[in-house]
This record gives sequence, C-alpha cells and structure tokens, in this order.
Amino acid sequence: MTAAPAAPTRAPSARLARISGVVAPLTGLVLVLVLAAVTTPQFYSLEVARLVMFQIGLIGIAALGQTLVLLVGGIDLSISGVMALTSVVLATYSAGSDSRLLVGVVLAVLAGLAVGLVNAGLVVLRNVPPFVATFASFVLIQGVIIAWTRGAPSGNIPDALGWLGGGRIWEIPVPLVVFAVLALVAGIALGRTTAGRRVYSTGLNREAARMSGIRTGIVIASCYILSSLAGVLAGLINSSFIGFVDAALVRSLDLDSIAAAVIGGIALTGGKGRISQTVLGVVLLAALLTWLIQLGAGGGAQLVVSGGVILLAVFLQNRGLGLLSPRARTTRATPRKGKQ
Amino acid sequence: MTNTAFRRARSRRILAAAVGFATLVAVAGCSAEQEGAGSGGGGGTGAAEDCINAEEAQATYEESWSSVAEAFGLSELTPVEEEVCEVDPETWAAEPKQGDAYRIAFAAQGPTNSWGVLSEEAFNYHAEELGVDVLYAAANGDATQQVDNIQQLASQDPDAMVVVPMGEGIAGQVQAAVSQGIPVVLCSGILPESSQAVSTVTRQYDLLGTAYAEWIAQELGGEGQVAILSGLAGVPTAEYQKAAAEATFEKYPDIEVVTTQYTEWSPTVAKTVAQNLIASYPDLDAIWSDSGYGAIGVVQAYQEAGLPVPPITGDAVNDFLLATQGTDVRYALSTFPPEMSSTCLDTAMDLLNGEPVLNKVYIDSPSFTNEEGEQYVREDCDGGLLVPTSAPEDLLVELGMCQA
Amino acid sequence: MVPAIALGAREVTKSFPGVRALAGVTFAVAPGRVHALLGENGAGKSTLIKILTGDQTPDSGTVVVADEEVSFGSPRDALARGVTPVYQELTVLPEMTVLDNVMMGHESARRGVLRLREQREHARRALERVDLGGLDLGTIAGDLSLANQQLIEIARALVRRSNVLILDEPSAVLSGDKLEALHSVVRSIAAEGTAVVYITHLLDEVRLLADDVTVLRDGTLVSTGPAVDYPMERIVREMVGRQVDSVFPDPAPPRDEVVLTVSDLVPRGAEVAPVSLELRAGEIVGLAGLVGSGRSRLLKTLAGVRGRGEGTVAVEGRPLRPSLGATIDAGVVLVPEERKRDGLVLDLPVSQNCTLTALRSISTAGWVDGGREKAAFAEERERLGIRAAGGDQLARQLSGGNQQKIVIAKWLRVSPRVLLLDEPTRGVDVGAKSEIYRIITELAANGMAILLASSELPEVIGLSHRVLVFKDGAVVGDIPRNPDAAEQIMHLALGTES
Amino acid sequence: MTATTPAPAVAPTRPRPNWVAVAVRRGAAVWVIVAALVLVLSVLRGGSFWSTGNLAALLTSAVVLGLVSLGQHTVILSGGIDLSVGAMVTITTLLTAVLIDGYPIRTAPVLIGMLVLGALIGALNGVLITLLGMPPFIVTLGMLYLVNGAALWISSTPAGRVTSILSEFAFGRIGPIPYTFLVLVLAVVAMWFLLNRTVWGKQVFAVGGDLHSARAAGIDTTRVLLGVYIASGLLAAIAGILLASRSSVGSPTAGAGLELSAITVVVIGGTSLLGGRGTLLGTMGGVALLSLITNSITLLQFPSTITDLIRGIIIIAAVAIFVAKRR
Repeated sequence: MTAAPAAPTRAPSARLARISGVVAPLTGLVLVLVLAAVTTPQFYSLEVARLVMFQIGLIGIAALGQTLVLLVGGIDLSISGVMALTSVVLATYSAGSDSRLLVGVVLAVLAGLAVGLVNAGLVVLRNVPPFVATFASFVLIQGVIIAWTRGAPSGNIPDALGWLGGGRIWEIPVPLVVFAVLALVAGIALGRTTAGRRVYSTGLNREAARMSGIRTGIVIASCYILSSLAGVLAGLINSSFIGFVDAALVRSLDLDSIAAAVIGGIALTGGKGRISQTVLGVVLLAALLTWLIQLGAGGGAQLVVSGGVILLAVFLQNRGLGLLSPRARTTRATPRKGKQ
Repeated sequence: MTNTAFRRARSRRILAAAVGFATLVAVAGCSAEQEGAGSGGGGGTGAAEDCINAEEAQATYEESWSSVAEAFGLSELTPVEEEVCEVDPETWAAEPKQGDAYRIAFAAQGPTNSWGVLSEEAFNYHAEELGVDVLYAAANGDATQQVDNIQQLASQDPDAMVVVPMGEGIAGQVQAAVSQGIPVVLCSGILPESSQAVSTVTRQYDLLGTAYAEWIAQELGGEGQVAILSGLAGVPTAEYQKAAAEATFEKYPDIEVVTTQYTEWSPTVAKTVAQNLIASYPDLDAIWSDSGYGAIGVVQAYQEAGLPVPPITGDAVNDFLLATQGTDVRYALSTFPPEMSSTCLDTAMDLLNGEPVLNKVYIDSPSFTNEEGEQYVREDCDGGLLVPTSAPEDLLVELGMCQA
Repeated sequence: MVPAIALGAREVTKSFPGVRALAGVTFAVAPGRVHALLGENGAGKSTLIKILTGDQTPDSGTVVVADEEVSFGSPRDALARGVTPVYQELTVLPEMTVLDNVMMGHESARRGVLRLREQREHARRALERVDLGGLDLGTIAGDLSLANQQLIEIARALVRRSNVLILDEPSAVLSGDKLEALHSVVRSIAAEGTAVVYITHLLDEVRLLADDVTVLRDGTLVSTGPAVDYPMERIVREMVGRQVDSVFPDPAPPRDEVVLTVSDLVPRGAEVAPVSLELRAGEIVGLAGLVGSGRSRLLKTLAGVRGRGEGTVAVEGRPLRPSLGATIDAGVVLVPEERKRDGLVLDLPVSQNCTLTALRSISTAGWVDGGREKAAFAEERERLGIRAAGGDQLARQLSGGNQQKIVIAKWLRVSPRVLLLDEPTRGVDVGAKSEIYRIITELAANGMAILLASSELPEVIGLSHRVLVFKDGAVVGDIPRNPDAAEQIMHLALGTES
Repeated sequence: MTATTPAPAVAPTRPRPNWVAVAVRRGAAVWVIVAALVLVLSVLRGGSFWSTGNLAALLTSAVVLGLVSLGQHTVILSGGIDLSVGAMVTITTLLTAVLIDGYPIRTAPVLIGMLVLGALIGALNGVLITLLGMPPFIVTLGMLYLVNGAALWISSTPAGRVTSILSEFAFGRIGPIPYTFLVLVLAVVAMWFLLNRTVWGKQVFAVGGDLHSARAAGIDTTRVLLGVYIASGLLAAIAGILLASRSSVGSPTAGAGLELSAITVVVIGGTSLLGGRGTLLGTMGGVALLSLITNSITLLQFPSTITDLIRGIIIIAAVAIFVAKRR
C-alpha cells in the first residue's frame, strides 16, 4: 500500500497518537484476514484478491473525496448521485460510440463540477449544514436524472472506456492502480503542500485560519468540488466496469465511503486524520465486505457487521491504546464543536 | 447513604420492568386464536360454490403454463394450483361518476426504470385510445409511499383504480378503497386475498420461477450445482419467483442449490456477485436468475474470466440478447411485459361496462431459448426494452426507445 | 451551627501541560464575610475557583466545605453542597429567555413539571435584587447588553440557596448604577450569612466590599488577612511582586511618518460616533475602556475581519479596501483577543501555526519546504524567546504566554506595518508578560506602529505613548504618556466626573 | 467570500434582525410557504383539495414522518443527531406484524414490547454517546446499519399480520381527521409540554445550547441526553406500530430513508443543527410542507417524470432560504 505520506506532526507524543490511530484498523484487518483464512480458504485465491482490489479501488476513490470533505468538517452524501449522473451523461451523449467518449467524459466532469458547486454554494455561502445540503442535492440529482431521461436512460458506455473498470496492469485491476495513484497524490498534497496546510487548518479551526488570511471559503468549496470529481471518476469506473448505463443510485457508496474514512480514523469534526488512514479503512472495509459475500452471509448479516465495525472502530479511537483510560469522561466535558 | 439506596431502588425497578417485559413476550408466544383466514400469498381461498364459469377460466390459466412449457421444450410443467373465477359482472357496472368520461386512477410504480416508464406510458396510451381520464400517482418503488398514493387517489373518487402493487404493505389501503366502492384492479403484481381487489392482472411469478427452474433441471439432466440470483431482498416480485424456484429444485434430489445472492437487478452488482461465484464455486453448472440485467452481469463475468458461461435464465432484456448475440451461451428467457398495464385498464373498463371479467387474469407472453434468440433481437431499439414487446410501435418511437 | 470555614482549599496543587497553575495553595472563607481573591491574570485565581466548584479536580490537596473535606466529581456536587459559582466567561445561553436563563439548573417544579408562577416569582425576586426588576422575563438573553447578561448570571446564582457564592470578576463589564446594585446585593448576601468569594481587578472594590483579602501570585499564595491590613500599595506590591515602574521598559520615541490614518470610521452594525485616529511609525497607542466599550470592535474592523461600515482607513496614505486579504497585504494585522478561538490552530504543530500566514514564503510552487519552515520557526523562536520542545509540538501543549508569542510570531512572518494587539497578556503568567512587553516595545522601536487594547490599565499606561479612552464606542479622551493617568482614564471610561 | 464572523462577544448593541430571520427563528417561515401552497391548490383544485377524503389522505401521510421528526427535533435540540430513527421504525414495523401475526391476544403485549424495544435502542444510543463519549453521528450511523441488518435477518420478505383492531384504528377517522393523526397531535402536545413545561425540557435546551454551561449550572447532562435518545426511540416505535397497522404486514424496508427526511424537515423548520434552538411549530411546518408537496404533485397531476425534480427543487430552495444561521 502507499506509505504514510508526510505526517503533519513528528513530536514523540504525536507519533504515539499516530501509531495508536492505525492500530485499531490494522488489528481489524488482520482479524478479517485470519477469519477469512479459517472460514473461506478460497479467499486467498487470485480471483478473490482481484475482487477485493477492485472494491478497494471503487470505494477508495469515493472515500478519498469524502476524506477531503470530512477534513474541512463537512460530509458529502451526494457522491453516489454524481456517480449515477456520470453514467447517464456519458451514455446519453456518447450512445456507446468511442469517438464521442472524450466529449462525453468532459460533459460528465462538468456535471460533477456543477454538483460540487451547488454543494459548496449551499455550505459556504448559505451556511447550510453540509449533511442537509448534500442530501438535498442528492434528491435534486435524482430528480434531474429522471426528468431528463424520462425515467429510462438510453445509450451505452463506449467500449474504449472498458479498460478503466475492467482492465488490468500486471494482474492488478486498473481501479486499484488509479486509486493508489490518487491516494499518493492526495497524501502528498495534504502532507507536503500549502494546499494541505490550508485544508487542515481550516478543518481544525476555521476562524483562526480565516483570520490568518486563509480564504477558508475557497478551501472548503474546493474540497466539495474535488469530492464531486472523485464521484465522477468512481462513476466512470462503475459504468465502464459493466458497459451499460446503470442509473440505479448506488446509495451504499455514500455510506461505505464515510464508513471507510471513519474506520480509518478520520474525525467527523474535521482536520484530523491522514490519507494513509483512509487507505487502511478502505482496505479493511473492502476485505470485510468481500469476505462476508464469500461466507454467503445475507444482506442482514453484512449490515450488522458493518455497523458493529464502525462502532467498534470509533470506540477504540476514542479510547486510544489504553482500553479503560478515563479519557471519555474528559472529552465529554469539553464543549462539542458542532457539526456546523 | 441515600444515594446508594436510591440506586438500589432504581435497579430494582429496572429488574421489575425486565421481568414484566419477559412475561409479556411469553404470553404473546403462547396465545391461542389467530384472527381471520390465512391468506396464502395469492392462493385462492374464495368460496368455491360462488365460482362462476370456473372451467373456462381454469382453461385460460393452464394455457399460460403450457405455452411456456412448449417454448422451453419442457415435457412436464405442472401449473401451480390456482382457482380462477369470473367476477359477477353486475356488481361493479356503473356510469361515469363525473362528466361523460370514466376516470381511472392509476397507482403506478413510477418512472424509476424502463419497465416502470413503459408500464405507465402504455397505460396512458391506451387510456387515450379509449377516451378515459387518468388520475396518476407514482410510488417510486416504495410501498409506504404507495399507501399514501392509494388513499389520496381514492379520495378523488375515481370510477375505478388500477394499482401496480409495490409490496404487501398496501393491502390494507386497497381494501379500504374497495370498501369505499371503488373497483381495484391489481396490475403486474399480487396481493393477499385480504386486499379484496376485484381482479388481478399479471404474469404469474410462480410460473416464471418454476419454468426457469424446470428448464435448468432439464439442461442439467437433473443433476448439478445451481446458484440462485434473486433481485432485491424483501421485494415480493423477487421473493415469490425465488420461492417458486426453490420449491422446484427441491423436487430434484441431485440438484444442489449452493448459494442464493441478490443482484438488485443491476448488471454491476450482478457482475460483482458472479465474480465471487466464480471464485467460490468453480464447478457451478447453471445459474437461475430472475432478471436479464442480472444475467448480463453474469455473462460478462464469465467471459472476462475466460470460462464457459453456464446455462442461465432471466427476463428478455434487449441488452442481454445484444450481448449474447453470436455466442454459444445457453439461456431460457421469458418476459414480465410492462405493457400488460393496458390489459389492466381493459379489465377495469370491462368491470365498469358490466362485461365478464376473471378475478385473475394471467398474461401470456412469449418465452424462448437461445435457439430462437436471434429472431427477437431489436437492433433498432434501446437495450432496456423487454422483447418481444406488444407495445405500439409509435409509442416506443415517441419514448425514444426505438428508432422510427 | 455555623462552621468556621464555609469554603476552603488545603494544599491544592494543579498543573496543566507546560504550566503549573497552583502550587500548594491553602485558602479559607468564613461564613458571612466577603473575601476578595486577588492576583494578576494567570496568578491561578480561575483555576482555584474551578477546583473549588468541582469543574476541575486538583492534582493533590483537598477542598473543604463547611469544615468537612470533600471531593467534587462535577459542578453538580459542589452545587449540592451549596457552593454556587458565577463564572467569568458568561454561561448565559443566548438563545433562551431571561426566565429560563435565571432558573437554569434550579427550576421550581413538582414532579418534573414546571410551576410557572413560582418560576416567575423566583426569577423576578432574584432579578430585583440585581436591579433588573423591570426586565421582561421573556426577553431573549442574547439580545441583552453584556452588563445585563452578567447580572442575569448573578441572578441565577441568587435563586439558589447557597452557603458560598463565588463571583469571578463580576464587575468587569459593569459600571455606574449596575456596579452599585451588584455591591449592595453582595453586602446583603453576606449579611445573611453566606460566604462570598469575590474576584476583581478593580482594586477600589476591595476597599468598598471586602472583609478579607487573599493575594495569589504565580500559582502560590502570597498572603491572606483582614482587608483593613491591605492598603492599595500593599495589594499592588504583592500582586505584581516588584515595583510597577520597572515592569515596563521605556518606549523609544515615535517617528514622524504616519502609517495608519483612520477617518470617521463607524464599525459595521454599530450605532456609535465615528472614530478618527492617526498612528505613526514606532508609536504605541493604547486603547482603554471597559469591556464592551468598542475597543475590540475597532481593532477587528481595522483588521478587516468583520467588514468595515462607514469611513476610510489608509495605510501610508493609500486607502485600504475593507477585506481581510487586502488588509493583511497592506501590513495591518491583528493579534486577537480570543487566542485559542481566533489566533491558533491548537492541534497543529507550533511551527505550522507560525508559518500559517506566510505559506508562500516557505513554499515553492505550493510545495512546502520543510527546511525553510524550520528556519522560519527557529528565527521567531530566537527573536521572541518561545519556549517549546520543538517545532513539532502541538500549539495546544504550550503555556498561555508561549501560545501568545506564537500568535505574534505568525504575524511577524508577514512583516507587518501596523500591529493590532487585543488583550495581548490575557491568561499569560507574569514572567511571559514582561517578555511580551519587551517584545512590543522592541517592535515599536524598530518602526512598527502598534495599537494596543487591554483591560489592564497599568499595561496600557506603561506601554503606550498615548492612550485613547473609549466609552460606548466613541473616543472620549486622548491622554499622553503619564504614569499617573490611571484615575483620569477610569473616570473617562466610566463617564464619572473628571 | 462571506463566511460569517461569529458575533463579537462584546458588542453592546446588536444589529436589528430582519423579519425573515425572525420568522425562521420562530419556525413561522416555513408555514408561509405551506400557506402559499395551500392557496395555490385551493385556486387550482379547490374542490378536490378540500374534499374530506383528500384532507384525510394528507393528514394520514403526515403521521409517520411527523412522529419521527418529533423525536429528531428533540435530539437535534440537544445538540445531537439520530440517524437510526428510520431503522428503528423498520424494525418495530416488522416485529409488530411478525409477533402479532393475527393473534388478537398478542396485540397489547406486542405493542408494549415495541415501545420498550424502541426505548431500549434509544437508550443504547444514549449510553454510547454519553457514557462512552462517542460522537452521536457515528453512534447512530452504526446503529442504523445494525438495526437494519437485524430487520433483514428477522425476515427478508414482508411478513406477519396485524390484527383487525389495529387496521381499523389505522383506517378509522372522524370526518377528515384520521385517528392516527390524533396520535400525532397527542405526541406533539406531549412533546411540547415536555420541552416547554418541564425541567427536563429546559435542560434539553440548555444542554443543546452549551453542554459545558449546562454542566456548570448543575444539570445532569448524561441523564438529559439519555432521555432525549429514549424519547426518539419511543416515538420511532410509535411510528413503526402505526405504519404496521396501516400496512397490515411488516416490511423489512418500511422505514428506509426516513432519517434523512426527518432531518431535512427539522432543518427546514428553522431548528439549528448546532442545538439549543428550534420550535416544534417550525418542525411541524416542515412535515406539513413535505406532505403537501407529495399531495399536490398527485392533485395537480404533474407528469410523472418531473415530480422528483419538483421535489428536489423545493427542498433545495427551502434549505437554502430557511436554514437558520448561527446567532
């Protein structure tokens, strides 16, 4: 996996916090892998490995966008809406013709940008809670898709795009490669660039960042736009994976991407967490979901396990390494920084 | 100190509450009388002596089974037991309540997919042909929403109502509409007897589920590993077909259903599921799927893995035929035609006009296997179309589903 | 039976990361007496109060209530023992009504259901005692002036039947009639047998109110005794620990060039008289006045963090657009009053906080250069004497004084022309305080123009070339450097005779 | 860039708030839109809209969302959020039908059992949030997964059957007013009383306004928050029971998406997601607006393909205009 890029802190205590942040998801991952070895031996075949890798790629790309938004204290519930929109735009415009692929992709990106701008506008200019703003735009996207396609999207995804969802580079599914590259870029950008500094300081303390001359509105807006663009990319991968227009809004990806980030240890209050943690969370979630399918567990069991893992992950992060440290009591006493 | 005393009192109270709750549950568990008659998911329990014109009605029902058996080349396909009768034509005959034209309420699925679109467009098209007013409400696939829709439509006092049921949860509301004096025709779906719907017009789920399973059994010679790919967990359309398939496979001791998964009727999900199947069950002999979209994903997964595609079933989506054109994939397809909604409208009109109507109208629609597949492909039409379609060509063109 | 000690502390010690707030403090308040707790900011008064009221637990030592050693787990426990605090930070909930605020935590109810009439009667009675009898109980608290909010806070404490009432700087935002009302209510409460702990920075109040005095300095107890033994000079000497004059270095004379020109400025959303002022290079101008008199608002307006309103601001003759970015580019920067909220990103390392304002200078094409960042921090660390374990230490872990130096440092990175300082030594211990004074004086000597707002009068007087006195948003006095101007300034600020 | 500065804590005079802000704060703003919609419908479809049947349909459709929003309102007032309300509705709907299964004798115990179940899930939320100090968003998100999963485990198909007494109650009405709507009215009155006339209610506002101040004022914040989440669970259970009565069977997907609608409703009603401020009037206005939108789409017979678009536009507009800003 990608090496943890550039931690913002290197002091001894910070290093301890950094390690403890990774311990929980890493333990979880080991646990899943051991359980898988015991219960479903075929989990360790190339085919299943590829499945996990594909899942990592798809969930991961959405989770990267989600992480950016979470880092500035927001949340994006419209990613899966953007994915569906991408699929519909591309299919409708290109109608399966390779020659129109490029323009189709450009149009899809523009559609994604529009959604990102709406989200950013509501959150930054109108101070709408991100949770509500992005949900509202999700509803709007759904309406737009149905009104525009009259309910039955037609057209096809050009074959030329097929390598994005179905291709492999040295046996590694392309989505995973794309995700790895993006994660590396995002990790470096967050850890080593001024843009990253702006994101973290905005997320940790918007007012202090603003008064230091950082244009926090633009920082936040950029994160929403990037998140929507990640949605476009995930949408392209998803539609090229199957080659048919699939307007079904894969609602689960919103929750999966949030879950992955949270399991990895990205704080919902903003400003805390690194891309390496998101990567870890994504790997854990993808392995877990694939293992459950291999196990033949029904939808119910999958949901129960996901819920349990999220609660456990956050519980462990709250506690730090010492399981019974009294930290919870003191954190409770501090005034909560609201969800905006 | 008082504090601990208080705490003790509180814990005692909690204990008491828990014991009380347990007792209640225990009482609930061993109670005596169940209320009302059982309703076996569409099974007929209507009073036999009242059944009008039973024989003729029964013949039409069995006809829908034998046509599929013939298409799939099945020697044996026993219809699920079902009693079909004629509704008393006098009961519902009526003049239009308002103005000259009849007003028919249509509680539709909503345009959430191409099936839903064609279903309501065919209905509207036919309504225009008949000169009937339509009161429309869409449930967007949600039974809870449809309950509200039906109540609101009923409050507009239409002459009759056609409902595309989204789930059993609407049964109570349908019954309320019927008892309000509105004849309700169920369309493309069934509800328990308790709904008291006047007539049900649908392609039979049992028929599809059973026929696909029988075809697979025949292909495998009654022996092998089968996977079931159902649609959406909890949705009746999927669950009834799945149940019929499971019952059929039960009859063959050497057929093993190795796994049951859900595809959400999405090729994307189906492909992921199929990739998992390839990894987990390399010796799979056949795949029972309730949808063509699910089947597309399966075919792709096998082709990409470089493996032969096992025999597969599903509904006849144009996309599937396009994708398997020129391959040696063996399949058996049938349709659950959306345009049956026009028959639903006809049935409602017949009721109002006092003409004879069956309480269960089972739609017959073409079924075919890979041998005849070629002739049903519609290169000029959208992939989402269910073929062959009996919807009017000009409607298909107008909807942009086919080229003129 | 009346206890000898209504509330006390025995050998209480408390440390925070980077700072020892209290070291073995023993303290006792007798019933029916008003006990003034004195000390500079950072002397440990607030920490002591928080321990006495169960908001924090001491590292060692115990709290005594009614001659009995107790340990409080939460403010509830303290309240249950009749120890009622009125905190310095307002805990009035701005969205709720006056009635709800006054009765918060002590509602009159029967089986959980409010008894509305009784509620109103109790609230009304408490409000009358703090001279707010005419206030409509349904008023939303956030709409009240700060002074009235403070009185509501006190009324909330009066509703409870308390054995000990702790008032943490209740007079900071009060003046005139309101202050007198407060004094009379304190006296009457004490007369009823309640012990009162009274924290104040207005030394006059000691003379007017206190029966006993305790002085804290740097987290230790200096002395305690009857108020009659404490003339003003002794209090000041014990609080500061050295002669007042020596604390403040003499400022270098200002230069002639005018850096900042403010003409007829009316801050946005304020209905006050316009303010005009000129600031020369190397000049330190102090802004004095009560809390809420408009000092902070003026600084924020000048810094461009809250829009402008009417009037013009010019830097070196060039008019300034009323935006934050333009203001910073022009070299006008603010060290804000609320350091933790507006000044620092507490969970970022100090070096990153230090370079937050000047990201461009430590980066190439958006790429942060770790070496340049280190160098930048090292430079400021040297210049300002910042005591941190290293650049990687989180800002949260530093003491108040060092945190404040970081905030100043981050602005020095942009080489400002005008430095606006709002309460630069709030929550800073004495040692760091004099270092900050030295820094301010040096910066001015190097040609920076400085506007300094502070509620500590000696600080304003000691540092500034001249002092502008604010009252109700308007400048009511412009007093040249004079070590004995305190009384004159106070009178101007309070609006009493000169 | 117009990021709002928090009002300076020392401003002695406040800018006079404009009437829109006041209306939003009081929860009246959304009612203006509701009134406008009613007016439009009266003009265009007066007869049908004001018919007894349609009014009954309108009121009925508000019940489940109304009950759930009531709980959500309380949780949000306390500064939290409850994403698990939809899941709680689902599981109580399903279990009501499955456990009763047509046996009249079971009706009462099962209903009590469901209320207890709702309260227990709510209490579990509350315990995780208060005693373990975990963020409400995560706790209730995890609970959403857990409870939905449990529901699918119990039955993946619609199952069970309620007794006739329940369905009669669900369909019964006095004139245009359904019995179930009276349940909602009763719940609103009860919640109004609890929030505005009891110590607990005042404490909910205080805890939501500033947790630390509330603690300093001697309020047992843990107990208050536990109560809030239990109330939310209880109301969701009532909603679930009514939903089961109306559907007559239990469905494992009955409450899907309700949590998002409920939060939207509360926010449109002018309640601050930061806690401490909000009126029941506003939240109920939000419920009325959402129910009315659905009702009017059918009444006005919009083309089916644009109904979702209309819904989306109205919600996004309401959100953009009516979201209450920080004071």
